[in-house]
Amino acid sequence: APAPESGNGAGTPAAATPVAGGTLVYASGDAEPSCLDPHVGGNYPQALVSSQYLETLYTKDAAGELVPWLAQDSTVSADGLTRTVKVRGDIRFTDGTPLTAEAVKANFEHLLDPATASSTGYLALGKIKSMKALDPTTLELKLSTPDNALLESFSMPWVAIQSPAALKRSQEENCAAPVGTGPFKVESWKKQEAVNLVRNEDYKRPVADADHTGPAYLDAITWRFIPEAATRYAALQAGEVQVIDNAQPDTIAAAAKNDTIKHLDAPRPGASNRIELNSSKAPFNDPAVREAFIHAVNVDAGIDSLFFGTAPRSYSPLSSVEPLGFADKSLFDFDPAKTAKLLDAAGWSERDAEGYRVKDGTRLSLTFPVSTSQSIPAEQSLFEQLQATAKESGIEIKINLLDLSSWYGALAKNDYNLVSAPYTKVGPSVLSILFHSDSTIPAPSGYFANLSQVKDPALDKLLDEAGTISEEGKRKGLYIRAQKLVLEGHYLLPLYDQQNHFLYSSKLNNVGSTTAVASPTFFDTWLAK
Amino acid sequence: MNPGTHTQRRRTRITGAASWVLGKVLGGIFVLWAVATAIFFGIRMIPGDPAEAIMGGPGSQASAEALAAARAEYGLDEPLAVQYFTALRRLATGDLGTSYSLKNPVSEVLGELLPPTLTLAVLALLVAWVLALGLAVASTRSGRAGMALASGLEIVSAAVPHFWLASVLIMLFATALGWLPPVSTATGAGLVLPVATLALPLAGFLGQVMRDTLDAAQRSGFALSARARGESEIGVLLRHSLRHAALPGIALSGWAFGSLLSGAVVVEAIFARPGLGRSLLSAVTARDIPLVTGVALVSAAAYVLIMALSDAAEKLADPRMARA
Amino acid sequence: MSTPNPVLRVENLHVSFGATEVVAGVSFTVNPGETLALVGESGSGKSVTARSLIGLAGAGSRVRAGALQVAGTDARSLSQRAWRTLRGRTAGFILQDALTSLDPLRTIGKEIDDALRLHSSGSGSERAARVIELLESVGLDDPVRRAGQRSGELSGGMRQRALIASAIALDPVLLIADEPTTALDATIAAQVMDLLGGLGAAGSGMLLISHDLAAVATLADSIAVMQGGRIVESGPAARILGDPQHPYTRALLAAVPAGKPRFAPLSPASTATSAPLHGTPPAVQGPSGSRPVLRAESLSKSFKVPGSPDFAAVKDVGFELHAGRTLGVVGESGSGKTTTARMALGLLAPDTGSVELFGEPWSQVPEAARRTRRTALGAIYQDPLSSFDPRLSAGSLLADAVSFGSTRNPRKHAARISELLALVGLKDELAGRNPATLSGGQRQRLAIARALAPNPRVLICDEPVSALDVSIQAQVLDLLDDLQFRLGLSYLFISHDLSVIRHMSDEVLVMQGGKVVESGATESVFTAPVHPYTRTLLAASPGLVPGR
Amino acid sequence: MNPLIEKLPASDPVLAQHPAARPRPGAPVLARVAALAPLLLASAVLAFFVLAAIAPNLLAPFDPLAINPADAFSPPGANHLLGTDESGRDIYSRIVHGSRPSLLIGAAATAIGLGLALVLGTIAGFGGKWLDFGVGRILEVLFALPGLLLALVFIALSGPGVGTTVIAVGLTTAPGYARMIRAQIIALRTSSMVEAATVLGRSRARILATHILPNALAPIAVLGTLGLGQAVVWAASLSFLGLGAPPPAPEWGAMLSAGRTYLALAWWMTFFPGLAIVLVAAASTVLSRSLKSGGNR
Ligand SMILES: Nc1ncnc2c1ncn2[C@@H]1O[C@H](COP(=O)(O)OP(=O)(O)OP(=O)(O)O)[C@@H](O)[C@H]1O
Ligand SMILES: Nc1ncnc2c1ncn2[C@@H]1O[C@H](COP(=O)(O)OP(=O)(O)OP(=O)(O)O)[C@@H](O)[C@H]1O
Ligand SMILES: [Mg+2]
Ligand SMILES: [Mg+2]
Ligand code: NI
Repeated sequence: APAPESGNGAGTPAAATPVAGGTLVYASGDAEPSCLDPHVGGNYPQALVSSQYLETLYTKDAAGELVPWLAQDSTVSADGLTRTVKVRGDIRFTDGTPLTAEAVKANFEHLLDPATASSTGYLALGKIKSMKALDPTTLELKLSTPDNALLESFSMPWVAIQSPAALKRSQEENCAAPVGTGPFKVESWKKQEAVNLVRNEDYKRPVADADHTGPAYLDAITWRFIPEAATRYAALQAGEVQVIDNAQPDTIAAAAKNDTIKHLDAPRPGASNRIELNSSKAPFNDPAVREAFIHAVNVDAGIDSLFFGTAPRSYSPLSSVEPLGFADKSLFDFDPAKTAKLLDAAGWSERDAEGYRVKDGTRLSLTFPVSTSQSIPAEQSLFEQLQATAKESGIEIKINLLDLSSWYGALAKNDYNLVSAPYTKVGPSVLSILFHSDSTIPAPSGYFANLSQVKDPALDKLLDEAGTISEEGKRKGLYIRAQKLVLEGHYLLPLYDQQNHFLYSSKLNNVGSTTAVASPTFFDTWLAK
Repeated sequence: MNPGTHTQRRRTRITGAASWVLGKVLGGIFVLWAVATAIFFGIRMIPGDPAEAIMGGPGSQASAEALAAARAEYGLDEPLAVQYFTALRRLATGDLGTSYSLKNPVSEVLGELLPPTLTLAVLALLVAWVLALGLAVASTRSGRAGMALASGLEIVSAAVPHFWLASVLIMLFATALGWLPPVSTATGAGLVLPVATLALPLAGFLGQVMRDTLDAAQRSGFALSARARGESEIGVLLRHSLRHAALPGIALSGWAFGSLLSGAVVVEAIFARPGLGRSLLSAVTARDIPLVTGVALVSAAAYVLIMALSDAAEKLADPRMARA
Repeated sequence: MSTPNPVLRVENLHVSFGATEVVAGVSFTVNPGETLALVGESGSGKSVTARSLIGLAGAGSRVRAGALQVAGTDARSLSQRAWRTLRGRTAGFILQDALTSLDPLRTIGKEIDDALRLHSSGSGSERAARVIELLESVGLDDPVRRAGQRSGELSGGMRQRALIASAIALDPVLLIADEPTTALDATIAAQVMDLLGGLGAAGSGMLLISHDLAAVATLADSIAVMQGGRIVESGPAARILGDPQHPYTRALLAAVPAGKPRFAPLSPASTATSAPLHGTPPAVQGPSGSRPVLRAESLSKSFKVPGSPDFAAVKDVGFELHAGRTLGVVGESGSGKTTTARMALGLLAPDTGSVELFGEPWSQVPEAARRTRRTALGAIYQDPLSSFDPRLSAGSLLADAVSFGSTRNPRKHAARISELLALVGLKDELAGRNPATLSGGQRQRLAIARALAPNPRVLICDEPVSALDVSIQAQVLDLLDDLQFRLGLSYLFISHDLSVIRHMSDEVLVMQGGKVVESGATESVFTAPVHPYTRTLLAASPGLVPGR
Repeated sequence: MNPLIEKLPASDPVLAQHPAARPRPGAPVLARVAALAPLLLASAVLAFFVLAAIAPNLLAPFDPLAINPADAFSPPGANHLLGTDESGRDIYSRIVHGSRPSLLIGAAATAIGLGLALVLGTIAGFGGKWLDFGVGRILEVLFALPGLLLALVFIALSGPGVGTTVIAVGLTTAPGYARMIRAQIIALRTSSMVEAATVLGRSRARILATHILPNALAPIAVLGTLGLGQAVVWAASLSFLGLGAPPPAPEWGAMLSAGRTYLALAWWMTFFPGLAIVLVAAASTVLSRSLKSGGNR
């Protein structure tokens, strides 16, 4: 859903008439993807760039409603096991290949092929058992179990539809220049410098809620990678780039006072940004200690000082843009007295020389591996503040700053008590990924998504049912019950929505439309001369 | 002396040069082999499955079959010794393999990344030279206070960490004054800040050495002789002292180049400049063995080459060395 | 002294560095065609005086003068530019140290050309021709090739010639030569002196600086003797040499070893040691009949030179040194003297041949076997300072030597140390000093004391006095004489200075190009040389007999 | 322009009356003090930081770890001399408390580098032709590997942390030291001092122990002082890349790294820790240079 906007960007009707032309320079703070095809792997940086040249079967409109896009329509059988998708017949990929049911089938097969090494897309389509093109525009999917999140899955960039002819190329070639149906196409990719996108002149169909039809206004987009936040912001101020992502809270606050820079806040769907408490081992195998921890840390003070009002506190496992999200503020107040009571009761009553609580000779110490590439500095500072407030309650937190490989390594070895890991998926079904006991079973690489390691049969049952039920009202009830369960079990400490802030030059007009995963699109955007 | 001896002398000089080149080449090959070996075994000791790096990096949920397939494809299922010799055989034929994370041939990746880093390093070296010599000359001609000031400047700039300098320069020249772009471009104004970041600390180092030598040369017997001959101060400087001051600079340049490559890691990251340094950082993080090996080999080769060049330049500039 | 147009007139010259005055009221005059020699011991202010004459006294100097006239102009009011014209054109200057006075990075042709270029407007090719002409006139062979060589490729003598060529390039009316021959060996020094003499004859005035009175005697018309920044005596050369008045001048003259017989004292101050010196050699076994203490037989040594065939430094050298005697080794630089000494010391293994010490094999046995016998053999070098561990005081050095390396605490062997110090004429309190703070003569005495510590029978002295000025040299030579007399030592004495060798040795060995070209009893070799090379050497030696 | 030579009366050296000829007692003392000024300044800077490392509580008014979110980002002022950071911690106190880890890392890394170098250099310089050749090759290879790569691989091997940083920095700096120590030892080995000791009948081992190593140590002290500053800079660079001391330890590099995010908002967070690093590095250079010239004298 296009997110609420601050600033006065695309929300207000553009006073001036759009002009065509110009190149938009986008500076991303994310690591450069190793593959521009989001089928391969499947992370958010890929979603950001590929939203410019790939499109999905479904998307979300401004109101947050799921709407067909490359698809025309879709129906599901009464038992929920057969899904029929009708695709549009008037669309061609930028290599000239027409969009057909067969093409979509080829995409799904590509995603499900282990050689592609898709992770996000693969998980989203995991319930498809077989598929068949009934006619040039009709695709029939047979499912192993009913999947009421399938259309939401179809709206994610990681299952975007690419030219089947292009997919037949080697993975190396397809990674370098995927071919889709979007308003732009990949012209070249100079590693470590920029991905160059040019306008798709044959683009006729509008994206959802578009202001105009026909090709995009911009001639081209240069997609750069500038890892240093300060450099990125300086580049925006200097007019070298027009859009930056991963904007730092303090710069967002500074930009608010600056007429020439505007702000787009587009929280990601799926899970909220949270700290998970590893319930599989001591001391968090004791729910009382989990609860004590949650009341020991002062999250609000940290968010206030570090995020400059750009990140409202969350009390829910789900993002604030998820309609089915459930929040309970009362569970998360900062209350050291309560912590003390709980810990004393749980046997952590003694203190050692440094003032930390001890039980049976072991210190109440929590290991917290932090990935330097996944947590922005403000978040790392927040963790340090939590560390400081927890210390006052006699709880030691050991923050280990690790590179991504080592961080995954620590998780795979179950060498953590606290962890913060982002997960983006459209819809509440992300809860199954994060909290279903099936998700504690690691992939061959050792990776698993249920990092709080909740293994609760009641919860599993709720999640299974919510994922297959066809009745919308009941689905909502089930998901809310599931969320209550994990919140009240003190398995997680929600912090705020997954931050997705963009700053852009006021020369840019009509910035604001986003895909279902809140990655911005620039079809309507134009550059004032 | 008779002409026969002349020819003889020339012949020994030529064979001398040939054996020098041969020595350098053999030494270089040895260094490259040792670097490749060290990296090969060193990086395999790092925890983390290379197959996973191939399958999209850490946290990939690649299936067991996919991982096995990747291992087989890259020969990672063979015994280590076999892998090592295969790798060496490939390296010997100039095949650096395919990057795990970029999926491109490493030689291609390096071909793209080497020129910008070289540009940066060479420019920084040149600028450092000019600054160091300029300051040395200015200070020897401006008395005690000037010397002290120059020495202080050199010592401080040699002590400044690259990343700090980069941040300060961006704040000053890009954000506050708006004179220069904060993001590096291949050429032009975008090069100024990164080059300055690398060059200033280096200039401090070079300056300390060069100024000492320049000072010694200015006080030397030959400078006094030249003055006694009626040479002006400028003449003494240009015709005599500067050449002497340049010698230790040349000798240090090989080392300096090595340190510039390390500095490039930081500078390229901050100024978002494509290059070897930046890819080295990400390659180590991603456990991209072929790319790490490639970067290490290229920088080792660059180092060997620069050392040979500075050696040769030293011999050219200083005939005493040529005979040694 | 009162010719109307002197080329140089200096009156009441004062030069100070900071608060110390190093030249204190010096006055003299040089007339055209005349040579004035300025002599005096090291540090007496000769070089500073000379440099002040061309406005280059040095950084931080303060120069004041009652008069300073160079070729008739008052140099005291010259502008920088005018000074530059004066330097090189009016006054040529030959710097003290020929080895460092040419830029090692530039060819000598360029260096000489500079002088021409700076003062005349001749075309490049004219100047090039003049450079060759100049090099030829200073007697360099193959001047075309030499012009393209750098100072590192030239011997000391060649460098000094090149330097002279650049100083005389513009036929200056005044030539200032600061110690033009100190760095050179006798043959070459004589040639350079000849060259300078020729220039004086050509009509320009010359100021010749030296610490060696005898050396300048042949060239100078008049002599001024400097001590402590003042001229203590001056006058026509013949009078100064023949009838010196000032005690300092007398001491300088007495110190010259030339013509003094064996064991005759050279220095009035050298009687610091106890016994008065005898005029006759000690009563020890002569060369025949006794077994030699050190014997070398057909020693050869070559060195590897990268890029060329091996270089034979020593070829088939043999000698015998007998107890209580001195064997002098003389020869030009590079003739293999040091290499021979190092083989005798067992520091370098000979390629062929052998050395015997007290009739037993020495060079062929392993170092471990030599070590216990090393006490019998000591060594003294030209540069004693570099042979001392810089961290040790004089006393510690001696303690280390006395105790065979087991302690460095001078107190443990205080008696023996003061005995040694007394033996070489050093005061006890010097034991606490670091050798770097001692004077050259004191350092050499300390080196001798250390060499004597293990009671050696044989001392190998490699140029022990070459770095010292004449008066100090005289003291050290007297000391060595005295020690030989009292302790019955045998010396292998190396020097390139013929007069020193003649004064010190019983037998001599003349070396050239690694070979012994002549050997025999000192007097017979010096009075009746057989080999042509020996003859040239002798002819080149300044052969001055004071009072002649 | 002043003439090079001042005029005096022709005869009568009226020395005593000439003002400049009398020694001016004040001038040389002043000059000597001026010449010593950098050394004094450098020693004062180092003394401050060493004191800070030994007894930080003497110098620091605040707890370096105490957060106070309400007081975040206050600029330098009366209350907080050098301002506060994003969590309201006092920068000055953090710099003072950071002296210990930073200096320790620098010193330990330098010690490791020098120790390694001394072993390698001694082997090369005194172990004969083949050992020298072998060590020479090893050094060449170490030189050819970019220092940062060496450090990165090492850190990847054993996980980030203070110990790792120390070893990594030590490893990267060792070849430079080793080369210098080797040259030093070779120069000493062929010196006339050693020759004189041989003539006096001393064994090789004894000469190595009593003459060569002790004399090689003085320059090593010079190197070490210089290296301390450089090692602090190196360690800070690793911290900057997120590979240094774990939070919330007030290590200078980590402080800088955290501060640079807020460069536009709170320059003091970056400037002052950087200044501390520069001061230590520059002071150690000055000290090392004067040690060196003192040794030459
Ligand atoms: N630039 C200078 N600064 C300070 N003192 C100097 C300088 N140049 C020379 N002196 C001092 O002036 C004194 C005279 O030196 P000078 O070189 O003239 O002696 P010299 O008679 O030429 O001795 P030598 O025979 O050793 O060449 C010495 O004590 C020397 O230390
Ligand atoms: N270690 C060595 N390697 C190569 N050449 C050497 C070595 N030692 C001496 N030589 C050469 O051997 C020759 C003789 O040297 P040596 O030192 O014995 O001469 P010298 O007669 O003592 O000369 P001087 O009077 O200059 O001291 C010289 O040409 C010298 O360059
Ligand atoms: Mg002199
Ligand atoms: Mg010799
Ligand atoms: Ni010839």
